[in-house]
Amino acid sequence: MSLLKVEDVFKLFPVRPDIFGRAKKFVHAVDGVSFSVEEGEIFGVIGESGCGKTTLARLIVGLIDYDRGSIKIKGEEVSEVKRLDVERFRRTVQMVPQDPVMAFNPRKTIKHFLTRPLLLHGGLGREEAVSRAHQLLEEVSLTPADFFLDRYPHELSVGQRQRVLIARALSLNPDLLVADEPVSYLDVSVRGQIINLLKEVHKKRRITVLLISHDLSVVYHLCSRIAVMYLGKVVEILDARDLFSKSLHPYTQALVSSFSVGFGISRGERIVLKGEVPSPIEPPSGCRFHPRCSFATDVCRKLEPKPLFSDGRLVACHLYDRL
Amino acid sequence: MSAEYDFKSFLLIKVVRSFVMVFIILTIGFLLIHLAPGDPIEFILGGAGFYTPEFIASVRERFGLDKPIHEKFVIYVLNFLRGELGYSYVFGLPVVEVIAARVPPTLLLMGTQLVLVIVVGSLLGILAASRPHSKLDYLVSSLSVAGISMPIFWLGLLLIFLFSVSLGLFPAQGMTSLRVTGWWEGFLDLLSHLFLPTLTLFLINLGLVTRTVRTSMLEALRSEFVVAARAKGLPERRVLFRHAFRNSLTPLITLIGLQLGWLLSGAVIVETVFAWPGMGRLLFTSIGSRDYPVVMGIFLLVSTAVVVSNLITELLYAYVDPRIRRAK
Amino acid sequence: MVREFWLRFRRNRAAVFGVLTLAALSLFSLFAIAFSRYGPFELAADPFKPPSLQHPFGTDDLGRDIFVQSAYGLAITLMVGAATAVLGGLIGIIVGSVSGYFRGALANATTAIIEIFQSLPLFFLVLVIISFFGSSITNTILALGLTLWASTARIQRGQVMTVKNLTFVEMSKLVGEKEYNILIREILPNSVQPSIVNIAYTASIAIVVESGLAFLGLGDPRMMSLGFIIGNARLFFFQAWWMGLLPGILLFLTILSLNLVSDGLNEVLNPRRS
Amino acid sequence: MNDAVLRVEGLSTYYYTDKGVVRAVDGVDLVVGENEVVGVVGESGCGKSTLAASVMRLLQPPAKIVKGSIFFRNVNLLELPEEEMRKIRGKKISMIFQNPASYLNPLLTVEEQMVESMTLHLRISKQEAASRAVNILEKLGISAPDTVIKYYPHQLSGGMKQRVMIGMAISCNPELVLADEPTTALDPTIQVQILEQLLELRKNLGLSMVVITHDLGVAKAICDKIYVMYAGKIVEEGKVGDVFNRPLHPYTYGLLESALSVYEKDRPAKFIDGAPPKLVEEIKGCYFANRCFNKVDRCLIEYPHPSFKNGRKVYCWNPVGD
Repeated sequence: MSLLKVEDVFKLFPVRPDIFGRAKKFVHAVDGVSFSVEEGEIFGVIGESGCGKTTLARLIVGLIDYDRGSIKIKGEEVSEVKRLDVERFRRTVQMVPQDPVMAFNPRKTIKHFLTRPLLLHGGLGREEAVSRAHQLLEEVSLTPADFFLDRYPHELSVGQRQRVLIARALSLNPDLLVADEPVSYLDVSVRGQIINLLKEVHKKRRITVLLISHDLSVVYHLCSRIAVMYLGKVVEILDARDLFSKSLHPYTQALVSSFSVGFGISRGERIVLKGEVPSPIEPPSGCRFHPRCSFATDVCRKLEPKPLFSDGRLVACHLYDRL
Repeated sequence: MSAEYDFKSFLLIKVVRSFVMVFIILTIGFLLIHLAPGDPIEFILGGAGFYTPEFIASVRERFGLDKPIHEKFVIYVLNFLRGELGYSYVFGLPVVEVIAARVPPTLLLMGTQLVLVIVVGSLLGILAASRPHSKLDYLVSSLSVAGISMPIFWLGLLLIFLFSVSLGLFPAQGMTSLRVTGWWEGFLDLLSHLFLPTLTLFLINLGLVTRTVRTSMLEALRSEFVVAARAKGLPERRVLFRHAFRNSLTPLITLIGLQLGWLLSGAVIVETVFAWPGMGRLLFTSIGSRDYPVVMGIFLLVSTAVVVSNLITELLYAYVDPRIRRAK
Repeated sequence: MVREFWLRFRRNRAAVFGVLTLAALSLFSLFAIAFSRYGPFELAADPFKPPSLQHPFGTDDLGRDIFVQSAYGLAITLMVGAATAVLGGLIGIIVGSVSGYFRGALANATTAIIEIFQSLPLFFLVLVIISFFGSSITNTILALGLTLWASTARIQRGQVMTVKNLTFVEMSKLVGEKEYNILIREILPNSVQPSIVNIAYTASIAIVVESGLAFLGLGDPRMMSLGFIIGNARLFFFQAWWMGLLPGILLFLTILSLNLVSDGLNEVLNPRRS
Repeated sequence: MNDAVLRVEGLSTYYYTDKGVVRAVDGVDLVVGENEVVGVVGESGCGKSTLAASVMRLLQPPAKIVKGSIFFRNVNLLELPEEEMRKIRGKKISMIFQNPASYLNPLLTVEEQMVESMTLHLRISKQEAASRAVNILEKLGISAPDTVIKYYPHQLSGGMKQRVMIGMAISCNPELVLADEPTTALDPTIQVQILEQLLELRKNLGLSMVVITHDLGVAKAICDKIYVMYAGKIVEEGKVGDVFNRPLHPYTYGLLESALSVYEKDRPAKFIDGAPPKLVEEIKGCYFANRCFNKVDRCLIEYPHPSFKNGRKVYCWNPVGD
């Protein structure tokens, strides 16, 4: 059963209102996105900056509201649960944020940071909450836990802070964990720790994870399936094992090629895309990728490709079977 | 998402806002007149005892004082738009004429002083910021904070004592001497009268400008495009002026443009100390002689001037910064 | 946190000098008032007596003791500064926080009010109010407090708008923290520092305005004020230099110390500088 | 030795902060030969950017060069008067920065910013400089360069800004270009474009370059020689193929493992335990010893002397694979 089902979701942000505050233009941040995440899987979303992946994460955890479409977690509409039973909603889905520096109130200790959600929900007393926090720190291998409970965030390294953020997200035993770029602030030599921790947590808790990242290697390593986003749309969904060798969409191929530059992991010529990502305020007609695609034809310029399914994967490209 | 406006709307918003501001200031003036103890006719005529009852009645009618309050307000606003602010009780003339005669001396004083302060203050600020923590920087910074902390009237008195009483170099009172012949002598006479009040205002505001420029320059000099400019091998002077100073202009414009009211209040005191025949001195004497129409008139005029200068400031921002001007 | 603040503040020698001077000035004024043999308006000796052991600051045109006058004036000056700072500071922080945190009509209205008050020529408004409603110390403090809050509010508003978008505030929302808790516990403690700096600056502005009014003869006639003493001295400057000089130094020192303390606070508290 | 474009010897740059002296660059040796692209690779805080700023003498207090020499064509830059150094900056040695958005002056047009160094260093007229600028931008793959040149930086996309930065850097035909994280702030598909551009420039102009990066892939793609930096010191140097295929220093080894292991799905990701030392502390022995899997007793006592092997150099008592 799918734990998370995203169907045709739209989120537009108004820009440059006129003097009466009416917006004439919109950033098409998330523009008709659909996918579903099975229970217990780690599902990845990749894309470059401005493709809408972070907005998508914020929509799913309910930090912002979607304009149209439907997001269901365990069969329940997010907008509904959020309105009717916000307590339960918070216990259903939690997030690990991107920036481990700004995610902490600099004036509060780790103890406060970890016990606060437990005190707000779950009806625990102070002492119980502290002992839960203790366990959580041990779960993310921050030991001795007592030492870390009394620290202020700035006394911890970036990697340690990232562990605390994971612990906090797990504190309410959510069914779905959304991790937004969990390792992008970390140096290469310590990234592996957090990657392994996420894997471990996933395995032990059987928790479903939505992993958002611009880093292909991380997504490849951790996920079972991957959605590739470009300018607010999902252009391809594929099995992670196919990412480096069997992707169908020309954008995915270019992304793969540019990411593994130097390491020679991708086969064949390095693909250099022309031009840059167009503005999400006025996305191109037809296929959004056509101005940068070297295969683009007239159809691509005029007609938006319908997402096609084949062998359980999705690709939104007019030409995928001809490439 | 923060609201970004295109430049035309931006302009329009600012102009509309300025009109609203003037309207609000008028309302405040109206409320003050009507809330203050005493008959509002006094605010228009001054002491009512000098006029015949018929005349008072006619003025009452003209200013709609016999009408209900909202009509009074409309008449008041319309009068303002026509430039009718009542009559000065002391001078027996329309307030507008009384004030208009006093505007040029104030403009002369403020203008001279502002030009000097902006030039010298900017240079000192740039100099101090280009050598942070040097002796020069400490000296400039200390003098700035001392200047800002100096009560303006006290400084004026000290300067009078020094230049006028002890050294006998410059006159301490007024704008012109009585017996002067020829335009050249007249000009020199004016300059010598201008010296002390200008110096007083200059010294006070110099600290303000220097500090502002120093702080914003320090920030600009820390920015990465300054590093890039240095990496291009540009001479330090060019880095300072073309790259850093241009980028640190906004706070200076803010200081001058948005603090006009504050700068003018210094002028009131200085004009009083040096008996300079400007608006500030007029305000002071009018308060003393309870010439309410003039007091209110000056308040409205100064407030409107401040609103206009705020508007000009916004336009200057756009002139300095293409990111505002060229927002597509 | 307090300890850390003090350790950093202590390094700014000028600011420490400011704190010490303010303390010394307050003590001076308290003791001088407590032990003075005359009131500020009382005729103590012959007119125009230069400073002596008997009358350290000399006497004025009526024979009043300027030392005693200055002590009273200083007390009033400090009080006006403190009262305005508290009144204006509270209004500023509350209005600024509301206008920065909430969205919609409430935010728009408060923002407009802040803008209006910011572009009113404060000194002139206070002048008009006082000349229409009479000069009393309460009127002065009220007029100052009710107009000097706007800059604080604008700063507070900007800070709140920055801080409320920081990730840690979202993190609180994510675990279901209540709105007022977020505003009071998360945002306020992390946004109020620049406002505190500004409040310290408004205290010195209040003192400048109050002394200016008193100098012009628009102060409270029942209260001695440093500005009033200097205003009075102005008429006799040629024959009795001491009448204005020493009170002027006191006034200058007060404003200077306040500004130095504000600068010190700015260095320690303003996030943009560290 | 004498054909080296740049020769850094025993360079130390310290930051004199309230919390103590930070030894950001600590006795670094580095040589850049004619037409050579040299990579300096390391993680955040290892001192690689300070190294670049030191070569350009662009350091601001509290940073200070305390020791060493920087020979550019056999002239010690550290002994030049500031005025002479200024003539080298932008003309003989130029720099490309990490974040083009903040390194371009927001208030000047692209043209104004490009022209000023050319009129200064090449002594040509403004018109000439402007048309040269258009030419350069065109070569860098900007379409409609005569329009773009009138733009302000905020009107350009990230990739365009970086092209303009590069254009500025090469506008006076420099002999050496220092590129400090030239692709880090850009999206992957744009990174590739910029890398291609740099490779092409190198081919066409015969540039000597120092590329400072934390991205091993970037270093591998464009460098001839690699210096690996850790905690303010160079720990290993060698030809790019050698270093990447057979790293000698345990840190290099761990770094490569960490980066590459993520590309393999079925084994745990590798990482290096612990954190780099704080550079204010006095450290005995090898700076990497506390994180090293290969350490021997000597590592904790004495900082390793360099050992040489087939034209490679490593600072380690017990190199990997010995």
